[in-house]
Amino acid sequence: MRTVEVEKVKYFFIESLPYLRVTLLYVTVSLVIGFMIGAGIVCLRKSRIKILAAIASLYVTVLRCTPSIVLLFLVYYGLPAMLGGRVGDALNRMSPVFFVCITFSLFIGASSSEVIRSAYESLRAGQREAGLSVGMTELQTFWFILLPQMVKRAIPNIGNMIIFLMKEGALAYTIGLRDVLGQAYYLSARSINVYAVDMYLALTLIYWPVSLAIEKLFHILEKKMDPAKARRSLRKLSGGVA
Amino acid sequence: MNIDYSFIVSALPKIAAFLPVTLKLTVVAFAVAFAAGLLMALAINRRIKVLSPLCRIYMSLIRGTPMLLQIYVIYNLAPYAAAAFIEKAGLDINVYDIDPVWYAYIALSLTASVSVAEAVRAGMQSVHQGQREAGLSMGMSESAVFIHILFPQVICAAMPVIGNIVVDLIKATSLAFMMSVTEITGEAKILGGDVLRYFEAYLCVFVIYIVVIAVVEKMMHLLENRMSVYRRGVHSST
Amino acid sequence: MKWNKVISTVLIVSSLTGILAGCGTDAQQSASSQADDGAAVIQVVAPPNNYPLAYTDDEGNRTGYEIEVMRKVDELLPEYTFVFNEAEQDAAFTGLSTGKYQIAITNSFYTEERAENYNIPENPMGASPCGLVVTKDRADVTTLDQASELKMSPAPVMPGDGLAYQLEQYIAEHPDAGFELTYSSDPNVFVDCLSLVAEGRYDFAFFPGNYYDALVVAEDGDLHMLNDTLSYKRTIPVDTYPIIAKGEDDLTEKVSGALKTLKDDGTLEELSVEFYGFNVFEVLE
Amino acid sequence: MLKVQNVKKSFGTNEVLKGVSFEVDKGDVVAVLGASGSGKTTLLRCLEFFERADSGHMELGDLSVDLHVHSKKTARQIRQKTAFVFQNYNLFENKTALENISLGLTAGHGLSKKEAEKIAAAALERVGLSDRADYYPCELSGGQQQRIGIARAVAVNPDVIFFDEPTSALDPELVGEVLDTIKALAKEGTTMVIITHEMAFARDVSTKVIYMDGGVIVEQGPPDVIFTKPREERTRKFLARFIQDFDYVI
Repeated sequence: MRTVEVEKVKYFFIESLPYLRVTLLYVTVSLVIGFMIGAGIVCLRKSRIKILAAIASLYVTVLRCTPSIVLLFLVYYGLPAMLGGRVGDALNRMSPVFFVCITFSLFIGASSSEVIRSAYESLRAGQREAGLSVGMTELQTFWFILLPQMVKRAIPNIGNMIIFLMKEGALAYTIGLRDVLGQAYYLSARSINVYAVDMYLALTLIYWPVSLAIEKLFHILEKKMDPAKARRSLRKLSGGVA
Repeated sequence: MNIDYSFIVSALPKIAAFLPVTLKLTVVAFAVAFAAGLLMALAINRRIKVLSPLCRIYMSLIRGTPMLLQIYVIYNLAPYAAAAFIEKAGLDINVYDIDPVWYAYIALSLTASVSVAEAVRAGMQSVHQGQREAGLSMGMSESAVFIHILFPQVICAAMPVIGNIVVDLIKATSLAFMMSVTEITGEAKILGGDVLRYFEAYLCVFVIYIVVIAVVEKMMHLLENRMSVYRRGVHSST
Repeated sequence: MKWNKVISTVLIVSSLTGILAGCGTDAQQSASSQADDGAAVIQVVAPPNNYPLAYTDDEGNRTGYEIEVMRKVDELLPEYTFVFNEAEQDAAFTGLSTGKYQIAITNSFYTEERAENYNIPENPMGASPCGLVVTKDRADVTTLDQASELKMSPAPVMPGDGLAYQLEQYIAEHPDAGFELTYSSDPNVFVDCLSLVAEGRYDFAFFPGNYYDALVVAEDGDLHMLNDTLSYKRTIPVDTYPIIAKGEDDLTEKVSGALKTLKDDGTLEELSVEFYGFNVFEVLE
Repeated sequence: MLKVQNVKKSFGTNEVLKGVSFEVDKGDVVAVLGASGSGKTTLLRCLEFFERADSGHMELGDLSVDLHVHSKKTARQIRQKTAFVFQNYNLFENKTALENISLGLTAGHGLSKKEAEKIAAAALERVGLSDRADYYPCELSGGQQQRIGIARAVAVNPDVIFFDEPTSALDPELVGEVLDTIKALAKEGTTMVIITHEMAFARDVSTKVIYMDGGVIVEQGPPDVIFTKPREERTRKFLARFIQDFDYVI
């Protein structure tokens, strides 16, 4: 087995890094759209109309079982074929990033609906009544009291989702999309994978710091979102007495 | 998109024949991951001097690197290192006789062990500190308190997340094929490759996943109900 | 409660794919839209990197034996304009059956089942030159029969590619074959099998001749250090064909005719020497 | 029976206990009174080693322990000789009422399962909850849970039982049943140290009263002295509300 060549590692690092833009693009787009879908599903599941609730919960179960490659193919190849005709051809000319975003948005839609539901359920029942009792409307209560608390509880999961999405990049490579992972594989495959070790090392140098940064960012976000808890833990250190 | 249904019908049983391999991979990898995850969670919570920072670094490394890299290190690099070491040590064990399934167990358990550790730590947060003090005040040792009181409550709190970990593990076993361990996705790729019907082959895997995951979720649900009986009580109304 | 969810899921999924199938078929014919100069645009797909058959050179333009052959075919057929796409093998063939692509060039060989699922032209576009790689101390082993008698273990192969096919054919024809096949989808397996054989992890590997020369024999080859431990014996190459979407019959006819012309006027031989370093067809006879 | 000398404890800069000493003889029922923040709970938690005191010494029967420097083993030995009843009951949520009591005996004191269950059943009988043996804490009212907490403490037959405001987390109508249980224990001669706000209970049942304020014991003595003519001004002010019921003023 060859030893690692620093020159090669540098080469992979520099050549692949610019493609991090593509990864971050589809990660953010998928998260935003995904959470919208997730919120929609949570509302659907709570709706009184039985069929809608059943379809929504079915969507979540099916998505949990779908291997990502199947959904990607269904979206990338199935969608244009299903729409057919002019729209189909237009879709066919679209770049793969568009389809990767749709696929991951559907996935995040399913997992985020679980996160939102558990965050909503963990709120103490009284919060909503309290908001209404002081004369706020349903929307104001949701916006000022319920949403901040839900976001606070959902934050750790969002961090995990981002890291999960970044790692799924290898999937996009199969339909020719070059994100940072795809570009690294492509470069390594060009030299018939002889320098796989160096490529993987370069990828670690890109992925690990980014995921550490995300973990740190969400840690700070969590603290900032919950000043009370932060203050309480501070007070505990300084000797609060029972 | 013309789906070749005849291929699906003929390939499904052949692919399903490899389900035992997938299930074995899932069960063993989960067992290893659960034990490792639990130990890591304890080490970090108890702030054990050397072990706790080590676990934290391990967890951030495993979370921060793609699964394919982890597989490459375990399947390609580890055996070479072992072979070189064995040659130097003069032993004559042939590293390459090891069945690749063992590499798959280790690779699959890495990420799962980190998720278990996180789930257990979240579970520990939800158990009231008073439970531990009550146990100690009865003269019980720390380990007795953990085994009888804390552990059951922590696991019960972590059950929903552990359910997700098992489902993710089932889907992750498809990566074992990169370590030349043929399970359902591997067989699907082989059959698909012969007749160039990859999408239909993946659909078979999808159908099998639906059934398996539905069964697993049902089991996890029953297990969770049995474990959390103390939260609902057995007598109708109090 | 859970059980009816499973059953309804399976129903939903199959009906979903049913719908896809329904409207997919008619879109099949009209897929090749009109290019600006009236010629029909044909989408050709090849894996992002399948050196030396389809890859992007350092200047960043697509080249390789199969790409250049298709460019030559495009020149011979004014009524078509070829556009090249990139996708891995499993994505490529999914795209072929959904009408996104019309031709797939993935160093694929001919089998009856494949011919039922797709259109495969009469004339091949080339041949994938293969050979047996063994350690020097077993250089006497030059054929699969010998390897089978000595119960030598083969390195893992990638499912669905030409190398795997040859071994599968051998095992199909010799049920008492001394070795079994192991598969792996790890892209690194391909080049690793040389080091694996040199290390003794496996007894022999099936490897394309041109790669072997480029990697091991050539002075500046990346695995040149294995040159004195490994020995290579070329075997009969397997014919490779472009795989064309089912129903594109006139396209298949025309491409087959063009390939025949290119074979007769020696263009294929030139490209073979250019990309493989030797004339694949000569060994074929 | 129990001697506590010069217990000091501060959390960061906030000095909570400024050297507290007191003694408890066999059969004594010591009521510890004081406003919240006076350090009463911290004192008890230090004696049970839930907090590590900065300094101080404790003697229980033949065991003597430095409250700051002590090994886990000695801490466990002390805990085996004492028992603790918590403000919010802290019953083991995953165990039934009977198991809550028997677990302390088996895992905590090494008794056999059969013997432990016999004692546990007797303890349940003592607090009048035998019919709730296989109920889980979530199925019991606050009062019932606290009485089982007491049964759990009594079952190990400790030298002394520490009570940390056993009734303040209860609804008013449930306070009575818990106080009656403690009264019954006092009558049987159980040694107890009870932090409480129930002045009437402290006056009627305790054999000694300790008034704490600002981390020190302001005054300690028999209830009939403390509740009628307390020596210290702060004690009188603290008990002022209560003393009026005796309608005579010093």
